[in-house]
Amino acid sequence: MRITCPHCGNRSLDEFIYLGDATVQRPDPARPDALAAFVDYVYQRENPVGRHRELWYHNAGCHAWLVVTRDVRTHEIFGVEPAKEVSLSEKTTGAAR
Amino acid sequence: MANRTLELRSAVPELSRNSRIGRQDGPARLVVSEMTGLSVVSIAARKGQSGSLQGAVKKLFKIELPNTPRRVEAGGVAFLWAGPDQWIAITDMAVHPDFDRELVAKLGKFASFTDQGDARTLIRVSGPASREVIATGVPLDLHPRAFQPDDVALTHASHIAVTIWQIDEEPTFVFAVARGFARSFWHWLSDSGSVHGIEVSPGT
Amino acid sequence: MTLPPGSSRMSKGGQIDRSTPVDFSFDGRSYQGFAGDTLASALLANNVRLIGRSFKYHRPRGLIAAGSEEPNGIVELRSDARREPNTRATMIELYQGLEAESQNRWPSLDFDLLSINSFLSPFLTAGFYYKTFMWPAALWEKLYEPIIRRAAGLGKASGLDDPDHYEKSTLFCDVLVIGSGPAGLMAARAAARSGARVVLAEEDSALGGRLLGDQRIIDGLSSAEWAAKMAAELEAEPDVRILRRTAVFGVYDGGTYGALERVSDHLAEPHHHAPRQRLWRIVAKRAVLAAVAIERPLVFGNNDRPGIMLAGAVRTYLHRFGVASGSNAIVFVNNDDAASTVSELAAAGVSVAALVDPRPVVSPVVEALAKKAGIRVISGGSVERALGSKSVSGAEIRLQDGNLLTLPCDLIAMSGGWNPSVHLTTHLNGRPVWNSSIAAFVPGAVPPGMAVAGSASGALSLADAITMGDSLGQDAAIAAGFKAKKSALPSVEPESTAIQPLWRVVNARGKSFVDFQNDVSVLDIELAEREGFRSVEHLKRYTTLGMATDQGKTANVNGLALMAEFAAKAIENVGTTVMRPPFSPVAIGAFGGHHREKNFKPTRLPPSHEWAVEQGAVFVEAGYWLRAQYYPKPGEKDWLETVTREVKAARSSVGVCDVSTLGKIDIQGADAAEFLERVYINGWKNLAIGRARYGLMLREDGIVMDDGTTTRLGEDHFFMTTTTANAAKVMQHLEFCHQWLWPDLDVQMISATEQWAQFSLAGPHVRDVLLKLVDPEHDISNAAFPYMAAGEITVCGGTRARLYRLSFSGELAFEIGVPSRHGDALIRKIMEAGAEYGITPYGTEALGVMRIEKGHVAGAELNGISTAGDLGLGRMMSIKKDYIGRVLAGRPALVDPNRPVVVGFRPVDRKRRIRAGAHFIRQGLEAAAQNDEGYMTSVAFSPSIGHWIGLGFLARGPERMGEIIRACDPIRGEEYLVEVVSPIFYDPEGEKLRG
Amino acid sequence: MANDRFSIFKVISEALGGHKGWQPMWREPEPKPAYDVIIVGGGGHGLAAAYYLAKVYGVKNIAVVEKGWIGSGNVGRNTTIIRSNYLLPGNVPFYELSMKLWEGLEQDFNYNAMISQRGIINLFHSDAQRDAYVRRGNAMRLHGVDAELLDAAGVKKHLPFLNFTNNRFPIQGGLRQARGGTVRHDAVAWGYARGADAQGVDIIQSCEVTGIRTEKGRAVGIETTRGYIGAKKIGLACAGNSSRVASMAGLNLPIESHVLQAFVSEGIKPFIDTVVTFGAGHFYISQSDKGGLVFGGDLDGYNSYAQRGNLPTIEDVCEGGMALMPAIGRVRLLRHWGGIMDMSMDGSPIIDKTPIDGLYLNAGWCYGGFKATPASGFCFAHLLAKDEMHSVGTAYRLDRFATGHTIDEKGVGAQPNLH
Repeated sequence: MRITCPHCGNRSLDEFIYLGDATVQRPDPARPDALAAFVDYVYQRENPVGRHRELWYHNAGCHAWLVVTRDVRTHEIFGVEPAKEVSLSEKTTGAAR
Repeated sequence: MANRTLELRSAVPELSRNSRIGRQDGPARLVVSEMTGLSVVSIAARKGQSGSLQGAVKKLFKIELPNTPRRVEAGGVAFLWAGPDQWIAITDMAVHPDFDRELVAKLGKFASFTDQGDARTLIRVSGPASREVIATGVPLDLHPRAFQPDDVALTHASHIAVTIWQIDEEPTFVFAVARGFARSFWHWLSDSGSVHGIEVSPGT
Repeated sequence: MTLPPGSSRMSKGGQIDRSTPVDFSFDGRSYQGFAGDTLASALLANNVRLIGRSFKYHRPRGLIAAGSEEPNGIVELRSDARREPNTRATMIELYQGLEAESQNRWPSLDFDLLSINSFLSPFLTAGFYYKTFMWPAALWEKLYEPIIRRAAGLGKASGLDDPDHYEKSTLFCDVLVIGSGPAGLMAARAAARSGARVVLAEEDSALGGRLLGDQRIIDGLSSAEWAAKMAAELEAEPDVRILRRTAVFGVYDGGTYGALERVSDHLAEPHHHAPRQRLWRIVAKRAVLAAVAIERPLVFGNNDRPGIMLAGAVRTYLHRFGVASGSNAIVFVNNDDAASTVSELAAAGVSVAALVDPRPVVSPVVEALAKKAGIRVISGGSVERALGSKSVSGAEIRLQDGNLLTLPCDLIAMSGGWNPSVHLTTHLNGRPVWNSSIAAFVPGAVPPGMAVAGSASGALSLADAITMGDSLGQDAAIAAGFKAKKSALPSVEPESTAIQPLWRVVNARGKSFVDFQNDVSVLDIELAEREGFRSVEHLKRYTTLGMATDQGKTANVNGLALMAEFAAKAIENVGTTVMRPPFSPVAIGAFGGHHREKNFKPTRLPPSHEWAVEQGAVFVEAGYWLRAQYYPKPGEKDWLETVTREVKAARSSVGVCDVSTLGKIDIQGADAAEFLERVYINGWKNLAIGRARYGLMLREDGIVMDDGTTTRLGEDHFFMTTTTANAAKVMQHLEFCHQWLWPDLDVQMISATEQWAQFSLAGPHVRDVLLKLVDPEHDISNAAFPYMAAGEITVCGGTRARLYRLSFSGELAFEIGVPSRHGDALIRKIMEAGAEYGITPYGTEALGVMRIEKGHVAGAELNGISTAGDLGLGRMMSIKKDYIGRVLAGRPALVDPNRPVVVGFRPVDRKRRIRAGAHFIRQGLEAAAQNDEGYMTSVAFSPSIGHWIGLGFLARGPERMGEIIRACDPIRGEEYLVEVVSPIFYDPEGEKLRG
Repeated sequence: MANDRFSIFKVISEALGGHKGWQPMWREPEPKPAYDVIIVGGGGHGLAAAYYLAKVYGVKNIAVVEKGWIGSGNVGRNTTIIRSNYLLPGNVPFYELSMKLWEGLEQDFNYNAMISQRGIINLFHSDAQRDAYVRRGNAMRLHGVDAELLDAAGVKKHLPFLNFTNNRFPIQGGLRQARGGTVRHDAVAWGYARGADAQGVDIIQSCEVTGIRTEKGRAVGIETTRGYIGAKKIGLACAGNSSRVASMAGLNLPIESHVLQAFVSEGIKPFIDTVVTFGAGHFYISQSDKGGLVFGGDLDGYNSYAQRGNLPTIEDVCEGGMALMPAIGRVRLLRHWGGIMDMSMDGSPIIDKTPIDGLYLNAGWCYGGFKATPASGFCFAHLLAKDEMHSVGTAYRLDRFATGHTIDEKGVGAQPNLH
């Protein structure tokens, strides 16, 4: 598999480290049901068969965290975005992940 | 040079003397030397200050800080892209012994600076076999159509994180390798290059 | 050049170099071949037909094929450490002095005792072992399994370290062409002419594919000449890279192809410094698969006898190697393509007894060929049984009228049609589809970026291969961003590839083999069907069809067709098994490349390494780092004596240790303090500039991730240290927190681990030593530079340095950092300066002893399941802020008061050695799991206290001070009593480190 | 029921009679309208559960539905190792029960699965690793499980050709479990299927579940490609696809699907007489009774349902192999493939009821599933029959992530690809 880092270009899989689902969002620790929300955030996964938005770290490259959209059946990659920009825009627009 | 009162030591003793390694007949097809005597500083733009930093650098050094993996050089200082809003600056230690402080003084408002002059070993590789040898460790397309002088890449070589850039069309490549790994890097390079014959010249 | 008597070498012809004879041996006998031969062709030329024994029945076997699909002709090549079991004779280029031996036979190939299995074959059908060997139970392990295992495998591995080396490399191109037959050559030329960067990979040593083994005319040239001309043309293109002896074995995601180049396998040994083989990772924008098709054997009685060969292979041996595979042939084929074998054999002077064609109506092509060559055609007939044992001696042919005809022969050239090599198209889960017009599977969905040309696509004629290769080569270049240029196509005469499938000869007598190497016969497939193993995967797993070293290249389609017949299904409804890479087997060493033995992983050396080597240090791996473990002195009897001396020196005078391996991260920015607040459990905003603080960070699940000290160098500048082991993980975590969780913070992080050579100096005389090094303008007195102070200084007359008043050892201690290039010089200066105090270098072992004496937790306690509370650090958890891990650290199980907590232990018998890994059981209770209350994590002999001490986790530990419990170490056969004590054994008030 | 009892007489008489008399190993029944228990997933765990449910717990009306062919999941594509050398109290008794069941399995289901207790050795390369293995070995011993500590010389006796002299991470010793070993993996599925069929269990292949029907919070049946089938109880044992099937009932699980690759070499004469794992790289290896070296390493590391992996992991595994035993350099890799792992968040399995009445879950086996097959089947059968967990598996609760009672053998936290 090859991932096109938006900063570094098209690179081999072994430059990257995988974290997991990018659609879960760290809950507000002050909310009353924080414990349940954190359990969901840390442990529960949709694990879809198909498109998956996921976090990767360009470990052997620019050290950017990336949001990769990928089909987990075919490994086809539809898009790669810098996680920082995704996060910032989600924070401004308040969009749910 | 008041701040370098202690002796400097290379991380790769094998690169400190002239030698011919591997295949002995014919001209060496790989030429390797360590680049010593350099100051290297990491630059990371402060939040929202990337534009101001670039402006200030332009004013001071007459160059545009690259926003893509490229290297620019002016007045004896080279700036290499090192990640989003990050660069490394390289210059002659004899001229800029406290380069990090110099940069903090001039640009401290816009960026954070970290001295890296001792963190990395810089190794220059050239010769007709250089692309072929490098390909045994570096998973990048270094064909002249794909990688040209002043192109920079952050990647790995034989399991070791490196920054690689090309400085001329001969071609000559430079590797910046974490100092602790430099000797393993050399082991790989010399193993892979032996079949072509390697000429080692001491650091410059 | 005269040929030895008995040779099957033709007097002329072939692409071998008759001026270069090559000596070789097989099973100890010497033979001669020519440069350009394979071991297979040279053996055939020397009339050696019996080459191996089959896996299960040990039946005599000879060559069937001429390429990598060969199932029978496999040998052990070379000797001693270079011995290569299961090597296909068809793929070995002959070199001077080559040694090969047959395998899977005893005592000899000619007389193999295990061929008795052939007579036992009624018992050895598919799956026989699942039904047997169960009675009595005890005998399986003692008797049956050892026997089965002894029969396992084919060749023998050397058992010695592989002396050759392997290389791995990455290659990028616009268009990868796989295979250099007519389609591949045309595709490569078309793509190259457009300006694309082309890689042409060919498994064989020469370009041409079947052009080399067939006799066709292209543009007036012989097919081999035309291939050579095309090869020369491609060689001249600057951006074409031709990889000969290179098999593309696998397709991976993202346009990545795995290929193996046999760099030196055609030599007796690799040239000095050269690799034996090279593993290529080819990254291609587009690929054209132009692999050959593989000819199918026909399934009839005793179809495995040596001398029964694929018709295409017979032609290849004839035309490429100048070898006649026999002197009196029967050609048994069901398709027009293979019929040319009769005329070509006849032209070469081989007598052909008959052309047997099961098709009831003779095709005009076959008729014409046979007539021209004057050969008898038996249409509507089939070979029911081959005669002979170690070599075929005749054939029983059932004629269309029902009569049986026996003809003598020493060669049966068979062809059941061609199977396109669809393997690579299936590696990304594409499934091939059935094409009834050629009676074979052709590619279905292909990997992204791949196109399939020529016979691999099912277009079996030469003309189609040329046209398709050219057009797909152009398409590939266009898709890769180039403009195609049209070229004139070479001209060839038309041909017929008509076929009528024959999956087995129904009334065959004798075993009819489908998978030769694994001895899977028609009967096995029938039995599998009867027992319900009807899915193709069940068929494969139950009968082992297609699981031999050839992965069923000649067997699978016949096997599927037979299952279809027995299950009364259409072949396309039986399905195909998934074809797994590699296409042809690849030496494990090639995947390892440079990274074996010592070079498995890079070694990371701290700045004082050379110096430590000079001191005679013993080193230890700490992750990738190599650290000095201890520094033995002459006369010391063991490590314990050395370490004890080192600890005593540090405690009584002064010691020095390289601690450069700690992770170091420069954290800057206006929000740096806020950032630390969020990643550490304790507070940071109130840390003064010039002060350091111990910090603990959790994972989000509330478990401890790492610890270390962080220093505030400026208002917006912190310098974090991490444990050696977790440096990279912490950096990654911090980047995650910043880039993903809190991108709005103004914080920058740079790893500075390698920038600083850092030495810990500890002991009562430490300040005396430092005063000689630290430049006088810096006051390092206790008042000016108290415990946990930190700052930038200069040493040795102006070298920039950082000084930290930190103590892992519990002594009065400082850590001093200089830029790494000075690390070597500084350790020498430190040793000089400390000489008068007997300064003693100490390694990780003494460091460990001192930290255990102080009750500091380290790797053994930060084990990934301990909480801050488990480490006795629960009070550090701030209640004034949120931080990573806070919420989940509050889960019931993580705050359970019964959790094991770190406490100290000392042996009741003070002379006794205690050991890590022992479990704690209350006195009076059984040493059993239900009474397990924790375990010892770290132990040391404490020179300061004079006996062994330990740290460990114990349930409710802090409440149990003074309790005597059992330390049970059954795996070492030990058990002893220990007393629960405070984990701080040494200087509990911390007076020394503050002094 | 369809199949025969295998005996030496039967084998001889069939051999002499041309094998015409063998019966199918299992029937191919049409699904009935309803069953007492339906098990979704005809893999090792599902078939074993059905077998024990019928044989031990006396449940008679059982179906196993399988979307493809039985044994097509992880039981058909693993590296065949069995062992019970676990560390944590939640795991050891369970895997030891499994080991005990393995030891009597062939006689129990009258099918030779070639269980071979040739031993397993986990190598260690540092003092810290040794201490961790001692702790583990002691935990095993305290649970009554066999464990033996070897020094380097002791390892050399079992594995003389390992690289003892020039290893990047020198071999200091190993933890050995003599009762560990290998099993012919496909035969496990076939043996259980045959045994279950003999007990009247309907094994329905090519029957894919497309929905789980619930009424008033209770699962009442499954929609399949072969129609609706009613059930009093439904057990999910479809590792690799647990999330997908559970989502049909609206459940999110603490599970990700990952790809794990496995490798087999060409057959060679017996060479490696035990199972060995490299403690400083991602590599473990054994040799099959047919002669192939069977080896593997770590996960590729990303979510995947593709049943195939990529080159970096293949290289990583072989680098580990060449670091540990450079004697295999010239042995050729014959095949590599990938399986879908049901990776749970703490690396340990789940056998529990779900929030939906009548729906039971057996999932999250990571790559420990094969060795667990008998115990998993047994415990799942117990749960399905008695509505309560068998005593050896009580830690495998679904709510343990909320309570913090996770079972994290590796201590890496909630990141499935690190387990």
